Amino acid sequence: MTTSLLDVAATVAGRSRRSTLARRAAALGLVALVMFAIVGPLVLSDPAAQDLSRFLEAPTLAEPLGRDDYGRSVLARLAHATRLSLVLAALCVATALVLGCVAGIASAWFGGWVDAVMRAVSEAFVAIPALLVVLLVSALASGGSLWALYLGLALAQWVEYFRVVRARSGLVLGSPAVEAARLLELGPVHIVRRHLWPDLRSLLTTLASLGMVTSILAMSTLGFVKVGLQPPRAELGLMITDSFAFYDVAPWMSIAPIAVLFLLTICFLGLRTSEENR
Amino acid sequence: MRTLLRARALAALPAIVLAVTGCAGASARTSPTDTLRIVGPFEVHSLEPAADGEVFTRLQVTETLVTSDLDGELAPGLATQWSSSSENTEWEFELVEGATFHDGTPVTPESVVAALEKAAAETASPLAEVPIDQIRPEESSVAFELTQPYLTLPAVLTHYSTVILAPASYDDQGRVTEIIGTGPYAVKSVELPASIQTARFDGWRGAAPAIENVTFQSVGRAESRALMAVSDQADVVFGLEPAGRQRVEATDGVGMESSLQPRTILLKVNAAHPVLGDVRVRRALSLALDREAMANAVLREKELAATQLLPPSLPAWHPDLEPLEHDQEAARALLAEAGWTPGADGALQRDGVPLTLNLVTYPDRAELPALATAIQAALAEIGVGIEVEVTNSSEVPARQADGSLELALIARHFALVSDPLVTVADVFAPEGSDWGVMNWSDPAVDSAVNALLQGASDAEAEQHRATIVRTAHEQLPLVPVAWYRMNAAVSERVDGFVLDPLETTWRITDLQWAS
Amino acid sequence: MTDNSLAVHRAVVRHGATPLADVADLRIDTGRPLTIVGESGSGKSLLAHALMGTLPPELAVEGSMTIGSTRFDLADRSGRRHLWGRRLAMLPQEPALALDPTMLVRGQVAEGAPGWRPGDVAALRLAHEKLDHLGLAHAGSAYPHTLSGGMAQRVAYAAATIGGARLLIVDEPSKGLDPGSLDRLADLLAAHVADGGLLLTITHDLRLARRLGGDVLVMRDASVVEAGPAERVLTTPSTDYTKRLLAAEPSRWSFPWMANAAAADPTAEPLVAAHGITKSYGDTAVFQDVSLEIRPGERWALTGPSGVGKTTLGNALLRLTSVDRGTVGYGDVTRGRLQKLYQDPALSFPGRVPLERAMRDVMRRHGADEARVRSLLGEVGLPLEILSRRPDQVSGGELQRIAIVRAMLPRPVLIFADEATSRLDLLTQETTMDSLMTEVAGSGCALLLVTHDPDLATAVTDHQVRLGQDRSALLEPAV
Amino acid sequence: MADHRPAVGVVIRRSALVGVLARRGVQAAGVAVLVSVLCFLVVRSLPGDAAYRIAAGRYGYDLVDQETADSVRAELGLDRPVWQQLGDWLLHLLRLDLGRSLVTSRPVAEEVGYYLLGTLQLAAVALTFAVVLGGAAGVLAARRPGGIVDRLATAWVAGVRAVPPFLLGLLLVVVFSAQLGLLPAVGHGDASSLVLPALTLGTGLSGLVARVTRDAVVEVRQSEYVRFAHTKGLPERLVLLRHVLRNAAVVLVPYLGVQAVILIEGVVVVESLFAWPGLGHSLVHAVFWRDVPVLQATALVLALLVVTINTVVDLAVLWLDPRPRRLEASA
Repeated sequence: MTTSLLDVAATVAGRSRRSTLARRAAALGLVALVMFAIVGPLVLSDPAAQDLSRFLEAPTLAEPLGRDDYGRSVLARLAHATRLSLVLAALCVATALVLGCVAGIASAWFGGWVDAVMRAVSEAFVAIPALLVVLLVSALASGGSLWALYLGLALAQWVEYFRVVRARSGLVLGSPAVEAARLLELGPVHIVRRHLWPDLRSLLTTLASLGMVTSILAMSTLGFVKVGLQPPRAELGLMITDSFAFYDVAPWMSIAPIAVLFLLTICFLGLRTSEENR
Repeated sequence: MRTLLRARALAALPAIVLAVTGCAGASARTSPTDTLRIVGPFEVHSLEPAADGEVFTRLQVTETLVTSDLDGELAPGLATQWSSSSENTEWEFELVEGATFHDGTPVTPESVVAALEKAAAETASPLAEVPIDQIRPEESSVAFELTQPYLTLPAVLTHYSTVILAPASYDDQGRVTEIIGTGPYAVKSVELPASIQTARFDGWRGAAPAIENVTFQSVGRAESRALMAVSDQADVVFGLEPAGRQRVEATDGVGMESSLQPRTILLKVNAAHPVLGDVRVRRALSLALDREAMANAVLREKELAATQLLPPSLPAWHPDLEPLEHDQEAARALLAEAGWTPGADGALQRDGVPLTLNLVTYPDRAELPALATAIQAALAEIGVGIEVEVTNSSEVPARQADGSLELALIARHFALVSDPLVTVADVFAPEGSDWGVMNWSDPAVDSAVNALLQGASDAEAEQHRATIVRTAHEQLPLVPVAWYRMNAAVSERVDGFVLDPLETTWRITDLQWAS
Repeated sequence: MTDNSLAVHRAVVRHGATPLADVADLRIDTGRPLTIVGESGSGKSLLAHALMGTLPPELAVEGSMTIGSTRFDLADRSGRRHLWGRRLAMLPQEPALALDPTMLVRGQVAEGAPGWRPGDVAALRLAHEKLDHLGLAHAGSAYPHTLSGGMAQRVAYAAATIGGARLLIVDEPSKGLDPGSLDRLADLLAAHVADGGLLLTITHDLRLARRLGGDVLVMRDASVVEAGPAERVLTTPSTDYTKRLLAAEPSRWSFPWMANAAAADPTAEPLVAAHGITKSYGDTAVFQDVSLEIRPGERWALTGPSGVGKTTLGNALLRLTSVDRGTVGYGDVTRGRLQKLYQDPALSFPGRVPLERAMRDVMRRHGADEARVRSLLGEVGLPLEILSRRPDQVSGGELQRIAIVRAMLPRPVLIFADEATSRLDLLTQETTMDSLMTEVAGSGCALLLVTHDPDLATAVTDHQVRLGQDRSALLEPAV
Repeated sequence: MADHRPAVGVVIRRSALVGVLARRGVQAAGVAVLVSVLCFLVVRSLPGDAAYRIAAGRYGYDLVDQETADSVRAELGLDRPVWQQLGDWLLHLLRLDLGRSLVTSRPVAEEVGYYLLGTLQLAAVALTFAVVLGGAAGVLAARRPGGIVDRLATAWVAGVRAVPPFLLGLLLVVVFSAQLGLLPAVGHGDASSLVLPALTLGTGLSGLVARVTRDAVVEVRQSEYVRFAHTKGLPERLVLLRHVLRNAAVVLVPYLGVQAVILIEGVVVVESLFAWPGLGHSLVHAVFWRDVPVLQATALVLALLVVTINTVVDLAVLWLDPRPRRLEASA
């Protein structure tokens, strides 16, 4: 007993020191990207403004990331794309999280037929390919509206949260601690505040940051298969896809969005707590 | 034990990777010496001639009665000659001697009639438009009896939907289950939707072609096609985008071939639209477009900027006209004249209603969404808001039918059959055309088209053609944006490659391996 | 063979600069087993692992040991690997966890045979013989999760000794074992000694130490307090610590609250009345047709071998578990005043919030002020300040006492203590039980104690329900 | 006597098996109906006139006009009431007749079967690659948690997780096809064309597999039964093979199931990039062209594939781990 305790304590200490450092760096990187996404679109030029005479212009001091194949400012487009990715991903995650959380806790709390119905719905959702959901919703809304993308991604994600929250809440609610709280008649508020929430918090932080990554990547991926947004809206995936044709003549067009995408995801991945990095 | 295990695992991994890449490398590197590898953008979804028949004609597997030469003139196909009588209501096509299908059965007038009747029953085929009374097998020819004169029947018979397939090609419900054609190449295998393999048909009536085997592969992404061209994974690659063309030109061992196509990228305008009905607005939109810059940036070729409706490659339809030009001031003035004035934010408005239009286009040709984006930006500069909608191509006829179309950016091919007149007549049909004018007609154009269809003589015909093009030029029911150059990357392993502007066939029989 | 003795020369285990175990010299000879007893944290398990060579790398070891005529440096951990299973074997703690849950028992025993390699038929036969010898022939083709604790212990014994090792180290074998299983294990160990084996046993169970005989080593705070023949050390100890240790055995308890037992009124209205309750999981019955009435102030024990459903029955009486048949009825004053103490107190508190915050919710709900909590904590020997810590920062015994305080706040009429002290060593068990019973006696509430320790049951309660393997319940009313 | 307990064990496992199959069977049936009806209704309410779309898919956009659309409409009976068309489809489904594609007129079963094969081929190779590479890396990393291999593996995991598959595919194409000329960029047919798409899918997955394997192996290695296996005298290699891998697989297999599902859905991107004919390709085209029978069949196949994978996972866990409680977890 003693030995295994020491064992665990030592590794956890070493790990968490490293991971706090990593998390701090990740948070810093994210703040920088968020600032770029907020300030960029305010101060930079119109991302849709073309200057066809200056297509594929190399980076200069005035235009540090160069121009794309329509002579548009890559920097301005990048700022808008980053903002779009962040805002849309945050909305998707928030929606899916709230939906999944409420459903998951309700399912674990009430059990019985509530749980049965919720599980049936979630199992059906799991079996329906997420791609199909996104495709259909975005086809339904036609014209590449942001709403369709948002709805599609949120619908495709909530099950994940539901399943995790339900499983974890089930464990917490079935624990001796909650049994004791019930015997002490401490009421549902106590159970949520002292038991469920402290337990779910770090899990949800991890899930949410992973969800951000998933959403951002999914959006860019949809951009790649030309489902989702319509030109001239700047989106990271579309920018990367469009720039690929010019990877050898205008590498700045590819590198900038790839770097932002990579940084965004890496930072969100870095935000996760050390013990739950799946 | 520990080290043993680790060593084994470490050794195994690269070995697996190497084995996989190694065997793959062998097959990718060595280009097969007897197989011509063609790559194109379009998928083959069906064996039905009316659907995806063009690929088999291009691969010279199937043949039509009449075909066209490089100048777009009619040329003998399965028919050696043709003639008409009684005011073009009776046509007779003399079949070539010694033609056999790939299954070895001879081409008989009966089998030709059977194939043509199937085509005529297919709404999508231009043959369905021909007022056919009956098609009759003669001794060594087929005869058409028409209910009305139809001058351009031979041109219609160049269309790929009218290919002659062997009776064994069809199942009992008349569906094509196998392509058994008459051309110099026979199908070896078809894997819908992406690949076709053919081999030289030894029983062909003509001289045996030099190339033994041909593969066709459909690759949807232009950047992938460009990669295949530069890394020697294909011998002929169609449909490259500007960046890909640039890369091909910079690569040794492969070159670009191109040819101006009788195709125009144009803005189809709803002429009954409350805003667009005003010819001044249409002209203003046209003036706002910097076609040269667009052609330069998007198509990478200034010369493709359209100066009038039809390209110079159709000289008969390319009269001497004042070129369409770019003039933002003139555009603003015209719009002001029509009552559209800039509001506080610079956007044009009339009676408080902003000038915003919906523009539909489709992604089948990569240039279209790109040009739509450029048009959107150009019109934004003079204060016209455009909402671009990249959607399915069928939205154009669908919205034409329900009248909701405003602007559509389309690419119109003017020589689907070898004589552009057939298409022009359709484009300017007074009742409107799905891929032509909408809610626009002009008596002068109508009578000119009719006169041409009746078979007007040379000088008169030239006059009529000029009338049509000039009227369209002034009224702008269709706003030309750019012409179209088709291109192909061709490996230096291949000699004798010629691009047919009508893309009737890829002329594989003319190719040889470079020595 | 030459393995007829084991000698250890000055073995020291350290974490950083802190010594965790420091034993000068010890010797085991054939026919004379050595047993190390002591409370948890005394370093006795570490010593066993140091001899085996299985200490975690963070811990430093010094010293040496001699098996037969071969000397080994304890600091060289891997130097003894080739002895494992052949000359040096260890019977692990918690045998249920020491068996691979995904593998049939037979294979797990067989793989310990000398020179075993996959597909070894002779080893399988040997394993079968070994199991058969232990009365477990049928268990060979079973999965570990179907075995009872005692059976798992014997399977582990078979697997540990099939390799023919003479020296057997046994680490806390009594954890969670009921007396019957413990007896059988003691017989096995004695047989090992009788066959000429060397035996080193680590335990906090003095009964086991007594059964094994030989020499006894008492450890406390990393060092040896007392050593000598078992019959002397365990009957007439010379040090205070050993004396206290012996006195902490429930059979020797003597507390004021023990006299209070008769105070209960046998005619009072029952707090809990169960009639003919039956419970089964799937096809397996847990208990059948049990009837039981608990009146105010009564002290009941639920005893029986592990795994017979004592806890389930207790939970059923508290209506924490539904029953398949029968009824459980409560008197009028019972609502909200039935409390429970858990086997692992750490799991009965919200793990991620300070104790104080969890406690304040209880105080608010049940109208208890800080003074009452302070005095209750004082009664169980804890300062109020301890509440500022989180559950994982408090020792098991302390936390169980905090749980007792928490349970007392709603002024309960019945406390259900579910193996509440079975994870604690003797001294802590004594303190904790004393705290609990002082409160129980002081408030006059009833007690339902689940335990597999009959001595504890006898010491604390005056009514017993003994659950048998045959799913029946035998009521033994007041002594 | 000797066979008493195992007999019980076998009965329990058999009943668990039947339970799994029954539950998954019900799920499959429910999902089939749900997916069919849902697809049908959604496609019917999609904007745009289906007849035009179908005509465009059939004949190419140059030849679509009102007349062809009308003839398509009449031919396919698109003007019938929606419920009638839906009823037709369900009735045919009961007879295992998936109908013909509206666009290509080929039997849907044949067409979707072809795409399914492509997807399965790609997914299987990618999964194998991921398991071999990721599993080996995970086991190596777990030998010394916090060691150099472990840290490299962690970096690798984060790196591949942060790169979307299409980007990875593009990079692989640029390196292996364009620069080195080793592998074909696109295509379908010979083994070499499978390498890049499988590599693209497998690389992303291998990181995750490595992570899960590592965590599972670390946990299992710390377990009492692995320690006991050591002190029994079993050599390290055999402990790994007999105890560690099997128990780690209990954790890994359900995870791989989830990943296989994601993989099959995610294949569309790779299919698009490498011109690989698969279900994603079929799905995108079917939505684009309003090819309802193909769409329904593809969605159905995808959904049933998901159910099948989950069933296989359930059975695999049942086989790997006889403990009854695990079943709940993998549901």
